[in-house]
Amino acid sequence: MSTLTALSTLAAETSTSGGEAVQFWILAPIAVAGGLGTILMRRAVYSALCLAGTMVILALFYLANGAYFLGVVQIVVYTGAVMMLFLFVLMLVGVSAADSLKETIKGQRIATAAMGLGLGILLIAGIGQASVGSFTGLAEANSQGNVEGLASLLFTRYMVAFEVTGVLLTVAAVGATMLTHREKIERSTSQREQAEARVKDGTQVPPLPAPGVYARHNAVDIPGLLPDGTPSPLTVSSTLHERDQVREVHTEALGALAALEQRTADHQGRRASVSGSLGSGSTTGGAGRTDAGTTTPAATGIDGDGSDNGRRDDGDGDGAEEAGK
Amino acid sequence: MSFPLLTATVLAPAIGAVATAAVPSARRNLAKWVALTASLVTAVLAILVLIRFEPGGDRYQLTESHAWIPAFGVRYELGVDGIAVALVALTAVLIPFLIGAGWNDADPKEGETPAGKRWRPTQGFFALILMVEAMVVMSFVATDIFLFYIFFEAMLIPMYFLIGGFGDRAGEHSENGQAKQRTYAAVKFLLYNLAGGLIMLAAVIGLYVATADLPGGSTFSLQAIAEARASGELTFAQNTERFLFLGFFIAFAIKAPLWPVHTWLPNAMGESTAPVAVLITAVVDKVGTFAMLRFCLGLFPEASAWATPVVIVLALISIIYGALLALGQRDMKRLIAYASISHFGFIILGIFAMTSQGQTGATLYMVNHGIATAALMLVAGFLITRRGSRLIADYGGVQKTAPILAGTFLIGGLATLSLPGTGPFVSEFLVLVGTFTRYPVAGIVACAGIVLAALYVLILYQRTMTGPVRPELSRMPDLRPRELAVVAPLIAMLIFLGVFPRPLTDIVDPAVQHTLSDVGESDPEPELEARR
Amino acid sequence: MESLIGLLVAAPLLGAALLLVGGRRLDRFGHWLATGLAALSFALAVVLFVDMLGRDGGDRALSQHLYSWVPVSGFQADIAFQLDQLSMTFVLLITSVGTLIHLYSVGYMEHDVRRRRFFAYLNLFLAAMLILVLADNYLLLYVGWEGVGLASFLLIGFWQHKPSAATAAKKAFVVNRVGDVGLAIAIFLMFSTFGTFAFSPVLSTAEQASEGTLTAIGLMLLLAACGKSAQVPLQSWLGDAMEGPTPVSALIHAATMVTAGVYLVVRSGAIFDGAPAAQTVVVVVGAVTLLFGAIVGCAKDDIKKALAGSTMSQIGYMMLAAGLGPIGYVFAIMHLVTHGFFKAGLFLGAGSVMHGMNDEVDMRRYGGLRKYMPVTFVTMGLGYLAIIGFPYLSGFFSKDEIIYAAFGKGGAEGWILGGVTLLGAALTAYYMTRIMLMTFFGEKRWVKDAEGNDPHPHESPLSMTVPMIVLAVGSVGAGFVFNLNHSFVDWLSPVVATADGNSPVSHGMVSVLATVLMLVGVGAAWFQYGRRPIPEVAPTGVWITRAARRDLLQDDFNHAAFVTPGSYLTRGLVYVDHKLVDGVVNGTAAGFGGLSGRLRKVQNGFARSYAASMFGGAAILIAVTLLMRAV
Amino acid sequence: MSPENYLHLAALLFTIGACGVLLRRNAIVVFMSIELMLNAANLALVTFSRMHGNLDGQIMAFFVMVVAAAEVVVGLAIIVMVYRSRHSASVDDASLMKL
Repeated sequence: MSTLTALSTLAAETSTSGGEAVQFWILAPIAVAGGLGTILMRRAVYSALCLAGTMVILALFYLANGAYFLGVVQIVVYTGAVMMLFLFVLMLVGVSAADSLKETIKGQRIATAAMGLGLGILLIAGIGQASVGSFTGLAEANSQGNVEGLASLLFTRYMVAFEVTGVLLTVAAVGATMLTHREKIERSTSQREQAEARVKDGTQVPPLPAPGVYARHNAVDIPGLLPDGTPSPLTVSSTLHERDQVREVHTEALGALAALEQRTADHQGRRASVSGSLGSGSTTGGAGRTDAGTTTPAATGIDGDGSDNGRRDDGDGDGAEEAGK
Repeated sequence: MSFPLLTATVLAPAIGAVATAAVPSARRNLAKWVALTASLVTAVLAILVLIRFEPGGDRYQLTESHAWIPAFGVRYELGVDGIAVALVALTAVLIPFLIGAGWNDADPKEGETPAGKRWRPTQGFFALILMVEAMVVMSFVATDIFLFYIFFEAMLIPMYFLIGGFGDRAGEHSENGQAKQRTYAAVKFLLYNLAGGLIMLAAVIGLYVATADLPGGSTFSLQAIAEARASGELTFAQNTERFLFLGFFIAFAIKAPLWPVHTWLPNAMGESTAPVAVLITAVVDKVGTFAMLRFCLGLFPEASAWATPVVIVLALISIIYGALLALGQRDMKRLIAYASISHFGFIILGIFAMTSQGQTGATLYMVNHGIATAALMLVAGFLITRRGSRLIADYGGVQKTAPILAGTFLIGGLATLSLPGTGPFVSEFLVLVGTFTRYPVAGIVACAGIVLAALYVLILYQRTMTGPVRPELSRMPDLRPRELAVVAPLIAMLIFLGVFPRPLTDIVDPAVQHTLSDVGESDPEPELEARR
Repeated sequence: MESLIGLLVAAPLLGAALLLVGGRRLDRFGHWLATGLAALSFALAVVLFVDMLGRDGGDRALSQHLYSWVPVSGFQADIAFQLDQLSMTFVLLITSVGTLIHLYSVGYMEHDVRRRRFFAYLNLFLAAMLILVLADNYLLLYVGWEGVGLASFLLIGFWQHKPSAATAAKKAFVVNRVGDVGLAIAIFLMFSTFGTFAFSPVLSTAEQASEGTLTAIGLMLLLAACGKSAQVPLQSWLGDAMEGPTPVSALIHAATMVTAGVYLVVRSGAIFDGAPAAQTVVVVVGAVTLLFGAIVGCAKDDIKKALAGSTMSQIGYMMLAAGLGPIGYVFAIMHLVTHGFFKAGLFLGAGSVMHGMNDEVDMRRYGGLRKYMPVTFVTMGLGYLAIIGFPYLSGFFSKDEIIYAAFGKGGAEGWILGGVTLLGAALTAYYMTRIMLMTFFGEKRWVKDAEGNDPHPHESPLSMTVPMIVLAVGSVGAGFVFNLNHSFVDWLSPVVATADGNSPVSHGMVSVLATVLMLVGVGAAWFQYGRRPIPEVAPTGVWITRAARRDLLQDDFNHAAFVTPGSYLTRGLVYVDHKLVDGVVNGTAAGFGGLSGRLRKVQNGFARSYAASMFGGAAILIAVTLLMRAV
Repeated sequence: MSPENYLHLAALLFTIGACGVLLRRNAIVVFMSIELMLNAANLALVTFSRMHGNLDGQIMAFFVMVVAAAEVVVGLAIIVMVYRSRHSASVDDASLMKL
């Protein structure tokens, strides 16, 4: 509150003090940087944050200029409500992808540059041309308090405009609702129907196989292995796929596993069983096991977990079978 | 309040057009009769106008005047002077013949099935012709410039449909190509005339502004402006007057048409049916030359004098150029179109010679050219309908199989080349005499047009009518009674006007004297008189 | 009496109208109707003539004002006739020869299905020709002038199915039109000089006008006369005009219409008298044509074309005489009348020969016809003697007078002109003798016609021979009658200026010289065509013969000078009109189309682009606002 | 301290916002740029208010805020709708507005 009063005394003065200049020269570059950040950041979220920063600084400027009410409203409405709304929509629309800043319209960059330079120069020239003079100061106008002063204007001279803006806001609210509202025009399908539709389409009916969480690695980003040892992409969340965050199953690990199995088998002195147990998740063995009789020790998931670490024998590995497809 | 005869003359064809259009689609013939009746009623009214008009009386007679758009000083003002009377009579008398000549032109073609109950080409054709008539008559009788302008422009609408919608039967085997040509011609017609009209609109508005100093405020009334100018209440700055003159003149030159803005005419006349072609050149284009006489000279005398040398040169170019191009044509109708361009050159030459002979001759020329071209073009149309081709090379020896057709064609042609004894001779001679007394060189150059006219008419006649009979034409029927009934009166009129043009000159001459006094010109004195 | 003048014109005009409009109903008796009306016209002319003779020389002229034709301020054209001695001469010639030829045509055109039309056209011609010579002002004269041109066009092209006839008709009309323009310009000049173009005011005040003006008028009148009278340089149409039926050639292209030019010059004498330069040109044109026609006449094998050359040459005589001024006017007219008789007779004879020879016109295929066609031979022979100037026949009188007048011009000019006219006399004798020898003497050189019919030469029917006989009588006697007591000179002198020349050669001397030269010409022809057989195919001949067969290259010249450039010009202009004049407009349209095609790419649909232009616009607005403030 | 400084800042921000509108394809960022422009205008208004010593400028700025809020609501709703139907928030994808 003390800063506020300090600022208000600043604004009340007709001739501005050096303090305000200091404040201005510190804050203004930040505001400009924020503005530039808004339009240059590849990620919209960063843009939004930059904009919010600029707005806060602008709020400070408002305060410095004696517009206390506006300064507060700026923070509350803009930085608070409007920017939040922006962020909500951003999340709704998809926050992940960064925009490409590559220009696709021919000549747009040049036009923008020319326009920006031209408009900027012209505006500044215009300001230079105008006889701006110096501040009169708001001491008189704010003598009854800024909010009171505004209110008395708002409810007298600008009454009609105020009412109309009220109507406008209402209309905007109703309009936004209307726009985003989606009318339900069909009966919603029951669970049973959904299941039937899935069976009909041949999509995965039971839950997807789990990733290799419990197999070897304690992580969701490792695909589970099929009985023959190949990793199954189905076992990892598609989000990870999209982000390219799926970890490879190292071939050494697989090789080590195979060697371990081999040693166990040798040790027990029995031939590798031909009966490769099917992964419990898999419905049928699609491809026939043409290599029956060959020595392929299939490591089965001992834990009875639906997902098994199928192990691929290097010698006869053509019958790769995908479980659950 | 006397009977508004002029309004009636305008309304008769307009009502006829509506009535014709309203005839149900199955009763084609009824529509034709309705149209013919309406046009005959108009003709009777126009002849009444002619009778009621007193040659020695006021300049504008049978006047009507009502406020129309008071805010802009626009009035519904009608009135005729001698020149207008002659042209109204020409228009009203020609239209029944055109309807008669085009009796079957807009019938559905054989094998064509109606596209619906509302499909009424015949009704449309005749209604459009009547609409054009109403608008043309209105342009002739309107003495309010704005009123004139509206009808001058509105005329384009029915004309556009007449050209674009109803082609002649030539070259039906390539219907697509022909339809394309026709659309081209119609659009060209429209664009040229619209361009001129817009320039004129600017000038009309300019005139409105320029007359703002008048005590009664701005006005479009021709009489009021003329009176104000005469009394010195209204003077235009030199440049203002010249620009306004140009605005009006360019529009009229396009309509007339004057070289080099003539190229729409051959296309329009070539592609449309013969009656419509006649309508264009004999009636609608006359509005252009008429308006030059009435508006350009009447409103802007000094600018007219200023522009005269250029206009005379352009007119001479039109005369020679049109005639030479007529010689080079292979298509009969285009040939006649170029011949018309040549003739319009004569008319404009006569107008801008600023002598009483020249202007009287020009007015007579408008009437005579209308009739002569009508006769020639309608017979050519009959011929084309029989053979289905417009190319001159497709004909030969018609004289043997259809002597009456050939004879009427020859008379039409002879009238076109201004043979003495036919109306055009009188007018052409007057134009040339009038031009010669003021501009001897121009008069002599224009005489080349006489020789060239003989060439193109006779070459056309020789190639189509004489020589051995072409086998395709050996069974060609001669003129039918309906066709003869159309052509014979036209020929009679031509000869009558050639032998006894007094009824016309008596009416026109006083009006021309008024125009000349507007311009402040008087006839050059003969050399001997001047020396005395 | 005056009212008869109008009837004179009206009778044949009525005939033409009736026959043209009346249709087939009149086929049976139409030709007699036409002939009767022509005869009526002649009868009226005779009545008027007798009436005229009953009055003094000074007030013989009659005039009839019918109505005011084109009354415009400052311009007065009337339908009014004037019948003075000059007109009377012509009226008598036209109606008499005209009636005879109507009669002749009844026989000649007997088998033509379109005979009714033929007679309609003949009547039309008579009417127009009468208007021409009766008009009391130049404009009405112009009407007749073009009217006879029309009739000539219709009659030359009467056999329209023949392309050559149609072409010849067109050519005649167009070449005549060139001459007509001359007349028109002359009228313009008169109007702008005198304020009128009626004969009496113009001619009576002619001397008040400047010589330059009069020369211009005179030259323009001469141009008109050249066109109508087939004088160099507008003579090319006459030879081709022989495509028309022979009676037409006799009436129009020998006796009457082609002499209208002479009438015009004589009638406008007062103008020429004031313009010596123009007179000189007239004389030169006459002299050149005289020789030109004679040379062409010597070379042609087509009997009608040979006669056409002769016509041209004889009119050259008249024109020359007319150009001499008062010393020659009367003799021009006198020669005109006598020529009208004997040339019409000659043409009718030629027609009769053709009639008997399956319409063959090539004289190399005639020969020995005198036995088969005695009447034709005799009448044509008399005409022949008249034209070559056999002493005391009509040609002798009129031609000698012209030669004498030519000498009378005086000085070197007189000698040159006298020499030319004498040379012409010799040439006339030569070519006429050639025609007679080739046609009536020698052995038969007949060939079958196109359908393979042998010619059966026979004498023509009475309706054809009677006119020939009458004309032969005229050829023989007219000159004698005219010369009796200077009757013709006295007759015309009140209306046509006369004067005596100062000839260095006496009158008798001229006659002797002319007769001698005539005999030389006859002899030369006899040596060439009489003594030895005539080859059926024309020998190649020397260059001048070859050129003369081609009308002295006149057509070639016209072709190279006018027709070919003209057609190139026309074709070029068609191209220019299409590509340039139209091209500018179409190009503008295409330009706008292309431009909008480009501009519409600006509408690329990207909102950002639109926003850019919006901001650009805002920037411009700001700039303008600032500028406005700055100013 | 002169008002010009504030005004220059406002002009700069406004221009930056305008460039953002032209450069960015993401409709939401475009929207933010527009907000930036509005704020720049507001700053100018507030400065004017102080310059002239009355509160009307502030009132204007206040209205601008209200309208901006309404605009944001509707605009974002539209963006959501568009995204729903086209699965894209790029302004360039909606480029059917051409000949």
